[in-house]
Amino acid sequence: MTDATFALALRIAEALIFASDRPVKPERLAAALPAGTDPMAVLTALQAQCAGRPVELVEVAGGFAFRTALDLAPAITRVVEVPRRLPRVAMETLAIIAYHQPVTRPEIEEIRGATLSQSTLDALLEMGLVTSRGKKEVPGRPTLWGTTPRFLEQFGLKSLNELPRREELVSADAAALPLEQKPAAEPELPLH
Amino acid sequence: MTDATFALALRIAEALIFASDRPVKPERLAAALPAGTDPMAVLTALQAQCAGRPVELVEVAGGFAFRTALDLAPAITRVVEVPRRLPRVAMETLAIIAYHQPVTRPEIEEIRGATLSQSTLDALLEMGLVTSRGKKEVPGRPTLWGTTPRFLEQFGLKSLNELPRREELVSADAAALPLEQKPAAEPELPLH
Amino acid sequence: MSDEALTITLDGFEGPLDLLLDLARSQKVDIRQISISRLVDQYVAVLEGARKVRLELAAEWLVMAAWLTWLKSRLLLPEEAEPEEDAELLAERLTERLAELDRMRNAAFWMAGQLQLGRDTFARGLPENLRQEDRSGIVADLPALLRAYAAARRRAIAAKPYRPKTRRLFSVAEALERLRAMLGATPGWTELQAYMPASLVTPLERKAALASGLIAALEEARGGRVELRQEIAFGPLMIRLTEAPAA
Repeated sequence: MTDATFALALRIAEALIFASDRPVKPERLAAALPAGTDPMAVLTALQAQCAGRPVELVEVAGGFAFRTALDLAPAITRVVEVPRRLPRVAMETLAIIAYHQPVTRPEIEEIRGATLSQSTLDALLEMGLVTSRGKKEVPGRPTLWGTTPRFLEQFGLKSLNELPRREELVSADAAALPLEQKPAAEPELPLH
Repeated sequence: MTDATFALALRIAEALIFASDRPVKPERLAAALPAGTDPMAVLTALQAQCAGRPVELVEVAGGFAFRTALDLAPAITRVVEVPRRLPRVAMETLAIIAYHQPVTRPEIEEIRGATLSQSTLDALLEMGLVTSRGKKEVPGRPTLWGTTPRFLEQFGLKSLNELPRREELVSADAAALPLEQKPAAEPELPLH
Repeated sequence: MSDEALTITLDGFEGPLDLLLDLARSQKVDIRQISISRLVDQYVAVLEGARKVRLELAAEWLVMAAWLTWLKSRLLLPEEAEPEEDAELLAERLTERLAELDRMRNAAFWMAGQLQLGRDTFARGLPENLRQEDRSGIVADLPALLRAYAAARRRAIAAKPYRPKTRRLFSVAEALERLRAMLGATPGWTELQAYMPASLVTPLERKAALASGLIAALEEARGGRVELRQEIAFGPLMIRLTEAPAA
């Protein structure tokens, strides 16, 4: 591989990922690159090249995408419309869907111990974070819900495996559910 | 204005234009920039900085936006075949020509029980599915139409003999009457 | 649990399990070890407070109140009077449910703490279309072609109004006219059949024509213009012009 070919590959990779509305998988990139170019080598080089720039290359949802640097968010949000934040109920529902997928609405309700309003599910659907995954073969054939690639993008995850393991989610000592560290009704608090 | 402020303004401009869902006007950019920064000066500098890069800053209707460099378009665009569906009239005409060839336009009209527009015939001709097969020796000497090898290829047929017999498609009693009324000069297809 | 704590936890309450989770947490013990009766007492106290707040929540909680009361009664009953599910098991199951809800809440917190798209970082707002459509091909499969043929034929057939096949019948008047026109040309006896039009092909048409011809011939014979003769039954009917009487 000549330097010129690699330089061209870098240009192509940058343009392709920049233009795409979804993260670009290495296989998709490979199809656009000069024959014989290793897409991962190009991606690594591109990532290094973009480091520190206002728009950086990140690995997310099984592919690579450009994202604005974190320090620029305050300036951007002054001009670009920011989607409204998900209410606590929606976040909990989303967490249950993420961890229990594919999961039916009655199952979500069982875990939360409360009915799930249609508006909550609608909001998640509208944001493209969850989607239907067929029907459960039980009486009534309830719809099964699961998360989307957009979900991974929203939370900057490479894959669902990057979610914390369930054992890590136990509040301190499992037997004695202590409350001191974290009031239950405080959604805004970042964990740990 | 310090160099550091201008550098930050450049960073903000790049990230903002990247993230915006529409071209960014200088006035809109100004709202995100450090107070007192001239947005046009920033945009001009950014445009110069991006020149020759795979992604360029261009001025479009309504403001400034990033666009992938034109020379990279062939590499990053994926050509997707979106085959057209033949309109119903064209499909029916083609089927009649296939089954009754060589056949004149008035005969096609009689078989379909509807007039045939020239544009439909033109479309079939243009797609290379039908062709003329001489003139019928009757007053007016109308053109006889038949299918082409391209037709066989398109429908995955080895020969016209592979078409099901037309009696299998239209029940005999229903078909008998109008088919018998067809002009006696109708040549027999080597179909059966 | 203080009254103050109750007031605070009320804000985030959404349902009975939520409440129970918080009650269990404020006890700082496993539900298996806490006094269910104390839990129920507190629960009822919250319920009474909540009734003043949101009616639909109170309704939901009532279900849990009933469940808790039953659970408590189970725990109070002696062990041998427990034929089906034992309360310990139920309490354990409840504990597991509460623990899972707790885990899911922690997951939600973790997610909220992640760098989020559209809040902390931004994606390309104006993605470009990388698809170039090639519309030169056509969708043309054989079944569609066959369907089109059948549809066109059926439609054409259905569009034609039904007309019963017209029978070419030779009327008596026609037969008479034909007989009168032709008789003069042929001298002597001729078979009546010969005067019938040759265009009649089907046996039915021929028979009908013969009948009309016979009636026409009889009519002419009655007027004395022709003579008829038949040698044997069902034999050929012969006809000739009456020889003009010498005047």
